[in-house]
Amino acid sequence: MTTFMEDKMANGYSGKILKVDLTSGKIETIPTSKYESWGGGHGMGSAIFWDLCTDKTIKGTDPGNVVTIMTSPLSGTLAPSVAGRTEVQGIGIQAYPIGWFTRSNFGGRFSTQLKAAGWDGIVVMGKSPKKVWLNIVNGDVKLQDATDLWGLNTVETQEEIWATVPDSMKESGWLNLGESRDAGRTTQRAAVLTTGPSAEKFAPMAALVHDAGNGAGQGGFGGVFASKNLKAVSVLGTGGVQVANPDALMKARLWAKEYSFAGHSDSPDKYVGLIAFGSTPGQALSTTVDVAMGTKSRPQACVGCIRSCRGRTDNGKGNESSCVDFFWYDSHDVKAHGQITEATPRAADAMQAAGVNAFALEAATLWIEALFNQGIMGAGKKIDSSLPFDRFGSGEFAEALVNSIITQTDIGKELSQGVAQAAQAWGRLEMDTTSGILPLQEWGLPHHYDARTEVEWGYGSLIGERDINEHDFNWSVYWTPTINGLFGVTPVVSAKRLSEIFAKKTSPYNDPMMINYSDEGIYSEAMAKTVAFHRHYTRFWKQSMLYCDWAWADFVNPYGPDNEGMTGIGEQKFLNAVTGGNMTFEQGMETGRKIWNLDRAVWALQGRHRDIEQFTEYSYTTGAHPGTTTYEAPYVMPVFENNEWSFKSVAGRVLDRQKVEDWKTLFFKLEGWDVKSGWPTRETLAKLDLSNVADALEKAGKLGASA
Amino acid sequence: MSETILVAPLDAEQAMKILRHVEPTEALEAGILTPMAGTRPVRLFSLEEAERFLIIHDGSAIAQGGAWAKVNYVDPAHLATWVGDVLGDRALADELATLAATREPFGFLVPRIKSLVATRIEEANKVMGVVDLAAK
Amino acid sequence: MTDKKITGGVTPSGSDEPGTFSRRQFVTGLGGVGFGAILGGMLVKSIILPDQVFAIPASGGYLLVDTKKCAGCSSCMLACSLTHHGETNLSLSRIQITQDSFGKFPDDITISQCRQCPYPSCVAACPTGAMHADAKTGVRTVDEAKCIGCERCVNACPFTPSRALWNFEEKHAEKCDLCLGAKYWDEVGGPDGKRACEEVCSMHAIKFTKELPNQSATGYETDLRTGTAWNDYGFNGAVKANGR
Amino acid sequence: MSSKLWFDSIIWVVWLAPFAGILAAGVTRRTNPRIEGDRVLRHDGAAMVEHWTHGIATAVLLVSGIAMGVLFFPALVRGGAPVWAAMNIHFVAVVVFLFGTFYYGANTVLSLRRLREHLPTGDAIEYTKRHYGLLLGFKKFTMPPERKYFESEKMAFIMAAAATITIIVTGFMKLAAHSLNVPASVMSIVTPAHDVATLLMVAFILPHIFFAAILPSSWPIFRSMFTGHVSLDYAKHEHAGWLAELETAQRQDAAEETKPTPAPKRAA
Repeated sequence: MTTFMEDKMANGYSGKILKVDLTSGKIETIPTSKYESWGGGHGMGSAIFWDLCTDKTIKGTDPGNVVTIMTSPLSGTLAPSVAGRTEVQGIGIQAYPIGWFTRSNFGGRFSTQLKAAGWDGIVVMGKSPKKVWLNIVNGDVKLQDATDLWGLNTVETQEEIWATVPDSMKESGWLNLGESRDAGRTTQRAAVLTTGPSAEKFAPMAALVHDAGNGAGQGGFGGVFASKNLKAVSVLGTGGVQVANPDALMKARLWAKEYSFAGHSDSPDKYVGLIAFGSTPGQALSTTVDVAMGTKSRPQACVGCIRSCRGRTDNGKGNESSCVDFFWYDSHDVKAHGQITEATPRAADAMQAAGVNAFALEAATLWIEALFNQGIMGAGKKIDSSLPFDRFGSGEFAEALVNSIITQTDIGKELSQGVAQAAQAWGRLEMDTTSGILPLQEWGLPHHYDARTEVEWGYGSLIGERDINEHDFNWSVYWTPTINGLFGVTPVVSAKRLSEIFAKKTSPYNDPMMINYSDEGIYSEAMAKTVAFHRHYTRFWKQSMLYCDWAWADFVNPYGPDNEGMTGIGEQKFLNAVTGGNMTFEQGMETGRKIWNLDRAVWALQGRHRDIEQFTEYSYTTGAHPGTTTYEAPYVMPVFENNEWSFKSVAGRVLDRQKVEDWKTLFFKLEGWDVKSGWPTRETLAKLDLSNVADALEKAGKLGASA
Repeated sequence: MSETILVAPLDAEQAMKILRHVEPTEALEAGILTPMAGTRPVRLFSLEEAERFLIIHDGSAIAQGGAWAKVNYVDPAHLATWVGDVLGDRALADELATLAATREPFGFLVPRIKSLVATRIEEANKVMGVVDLAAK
Repeated sequence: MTDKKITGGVTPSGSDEPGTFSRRQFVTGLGGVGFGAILGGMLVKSIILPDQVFAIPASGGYLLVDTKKCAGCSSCMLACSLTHHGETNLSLSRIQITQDSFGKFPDDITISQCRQCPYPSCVAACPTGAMHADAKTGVRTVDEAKCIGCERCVNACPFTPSRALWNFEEKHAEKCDLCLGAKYWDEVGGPDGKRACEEVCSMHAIKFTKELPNQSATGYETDLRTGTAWNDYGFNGAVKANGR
Repeated sequence: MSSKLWFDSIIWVVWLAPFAGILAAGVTRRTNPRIEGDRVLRHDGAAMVEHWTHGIATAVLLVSGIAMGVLFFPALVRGGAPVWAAMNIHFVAVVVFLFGTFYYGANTVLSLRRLREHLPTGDAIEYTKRHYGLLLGFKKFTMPPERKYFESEKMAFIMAAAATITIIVTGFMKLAAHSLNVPASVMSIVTPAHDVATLLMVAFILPHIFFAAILPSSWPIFRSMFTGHVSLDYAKHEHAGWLAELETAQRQDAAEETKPTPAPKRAA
């Protein structure tokens, strides 16, 4: 079907995927070309998982689980905000009640080093008889004893591994990787992906951490690694990525630069901040909100990024942490101290070092605070805890809480098994998710953006398997209008214009009604198209080609002509420059549909059925208004009412159970799935060249009935 | 600080109630909005805390903050209700409700809410001061 | 053929063969004269002639970097190898960014760019003139065909990591040529053209100048923030603090 | 090992070597092969000097050269000191190699008969096939009488000579590039040519060592490269043609006859 390159695998790809069977210690190579039609990243990961994970109904901690760590043809290239990201997949252990086959993805420089070492990805299978770490130096792959690393935190582990570089390798400031002068040289440190201390003990909460602030959090892959007796993967390479058309790539990159803060950071008049999605460079939180601390910092970027969304500070605290890494605790800090103090970066560092999933931790922290306020948790209370609740909001408390989880002491005994699991253990799951003080929106996973107001986020997570954590729509349909609304600023892009831009950039659907978040719009077929577009777009362009979520999709961009971003033009421009192929945006979307269908098939085998695709109770009963934990202040979104577009706050809305069901039917129809079960049909799968998948579903009695 | 005299004068009991530190269950829900983080709910336990929490943001600075912009938000109507029901200060509650009813952008209301609340706190403190002297 | 008359035993060969006499004389003469000439030449060279003095023109330009502005994305490295070698390879980049993600700003990042030294040790160290100053631009660069791979230049560079590097794929030394030899990029490079690293830098942390900058222990350290909007973004990277 | 590159610091020694070789040849007096009772003098001192200087130097050049990395083969040593060591070893070998080679060359010029001994005859191809066939034991028949050098050896000689000449010419070019500004275009041909000749030389020296030293049947001749002598029996058996020449020559000596031997004619 799609052509990724003229000359098969010649450019962009290293050509081989590393397959490590931990049970036997056998190290093999899979030719990347075998999975060419999937493009890379998530697509290849899903296809490899499908082939190698024989029983897909097992638990994530079962040795049979297959974990893929994939790069893309754009990894390690100059394509903007792509090069540093790595996609991790496998059966997860965080979702509740079923640990779906899921994904997580992290930035930094791991994928760049992996490509440099000559690998397009790593497949980890089985379970090692003893504790090991995987050491990859170019073509040289070794499983090394990890007994001494096992109890170390993520910082110590990385420093230990870096320290294993012998002085004999050093030459004029370069490392010569081998006995020959031609073995390759580098000035770089190995990129290490590691778990926290004894991660198997807090498995569902355990993340994979790389450098100071990159983590694959959702899914509990740190726990999956540990269950395989794998502590870390280290990779160092001296090779390059062959580029089909270097001049085109260079020119495309300079073109993209003009679409970002990067191209204008020296001209204040051109700086637009809010309006451009992800255009703001990174700052240590302390510098943005606590000048009193006087912390100086720099924006810091993953390899090849034009956004630089993180920061590093002059006290080294909170380095590279951003988003939830910081914000899981800052509000508690503010409450306790009236402003952000060192407690916030300290909390971020404690979480990163422990390798605990910040997303789950944030929800847990809000919840236990509520339980404490209600007198249910604390010293001598129903849920007894000796954590220093009197110091809630302090660095000490944050560290004590994180520590209780990684040592399974105090309330950490239950929390270490997951938030929903802890609620179950304390007999509060029903109660607290209904009241909303424990906002687990779907699959026992924390509420992020609100399904009741911003449905594309909720629907995507529900029909999918995790909190989508995809901000491309969110930025333009929620944040920009909301912040503008709060300060009476006339938006640069009107609601009408916004609908036009989205219509133009959401091929193949191109429906202006796709961003109609009115009470009718959220249940409309247009919204089904929105979710389908989003699922297909992200599955291919963001999770397979690995375009970063904090930069892509680029719908609205004040630096672009008529405020239009790069999406629809940029994605394939970079891919084709690298591979020499002739992909169109639509071919990418179609491949995304194929990948999305394969994932859906795996979930069907795992027990997915439309009947269990339900948001948690509060989404249908409690509006997001002051007084609920999921309180989102004015939620201003584009709506099309009485034949005109406007921005309007839809906060406080609850979902109508029946209308959600009807919407699901519309969506399944659009996807060509069985509306009764939500399972893919043979027709749909066959069209996508997935007849073998249809056979497997049929065999398991999970094949959707054709309409 | 504005010298506006509010509708109803205060007696010591009311003043004490206005200045009190409420129970966790009675806390005022607020939130911190940051595009990079979503909205983090915040519980405020006294009128003073609420006044301190409300920051007079400069819209352009917020816009420049972009992903890192940080808005401390308290729903004006919700604040009015809370002041009335929890603190029992009907007078202040009505004033706040009137402001909220204008449905002007939050950013425009904050300065007025802040000074209103600050004034009320100041008055309450005065009253308490007087009472203290009398007690001696 | 002359030496038909082969005789056993020790032959004072030649002596009894008129034909070979002149030949032997010629051979002996040639050897002797050549031997003498070279020895003599050496003597003259070492005694009479003074040591050769290096007269290297100044480079037509220099790269300035501001490590406080650098975001560590390494795009300059990728662009350097892309435009020079057609592949994105950190190991073949002539500018090197090294960083410690756990480090403290500003020491967490180092930019190692070639300084186009006024007195280039790399050029002086090259035994074949492969490492030379370009005749037109004065840019210190490598004539790859002439490189014998002794790596004297790599070793001679006074900075760490060495700015002259060993291209282990093509087997020759290479260094920053200000993009004179960026053959995979349809742009004119060099002092009067464009430099890939400078063009691609998202943070404007690399700048080109034709004025010889002041040397410092860490390179041509420059403040590329002051006078720009930089501090208004809240990094406080340069002078004043500014969050709001 | 010092970080000084001798190719750089004492490059003149290399230029000196060939003339030293020529000069040495000029003052050398040779001894011709002859039968001495039950043994036969095969190589005189000069021959052994020629052979061993050239041979050992070649071996060292190949090892040190390849260690630095040839064509697409990665280097065997690390950068810095190890490479400089390899280069200086290469330097010493170059000097010895040039001395030996030019010493041989000059000696050959002095008596072309010695060159002719090395040049193949019409039988070369056929003899060579048979010769190696026999050695490797897949051909069975008796070789016709061979003279001083097997036809097979003569073939190898041509190849070695070609490789040697290429290596010397390109080597001198590389050397010249240290002092003169040789155009890069020229060097971009010279260097690969030097490398190709290297591989050619490997292709010659490995079989040569195998057939001339490792194979038991060649041990007597191998020994003669140190002692100068072979046994009469061996000569009879392996080099009947050559022995015949010597006998004739010596008989002529004794008898003062002047009948020309048939051998040179054939070779001419």
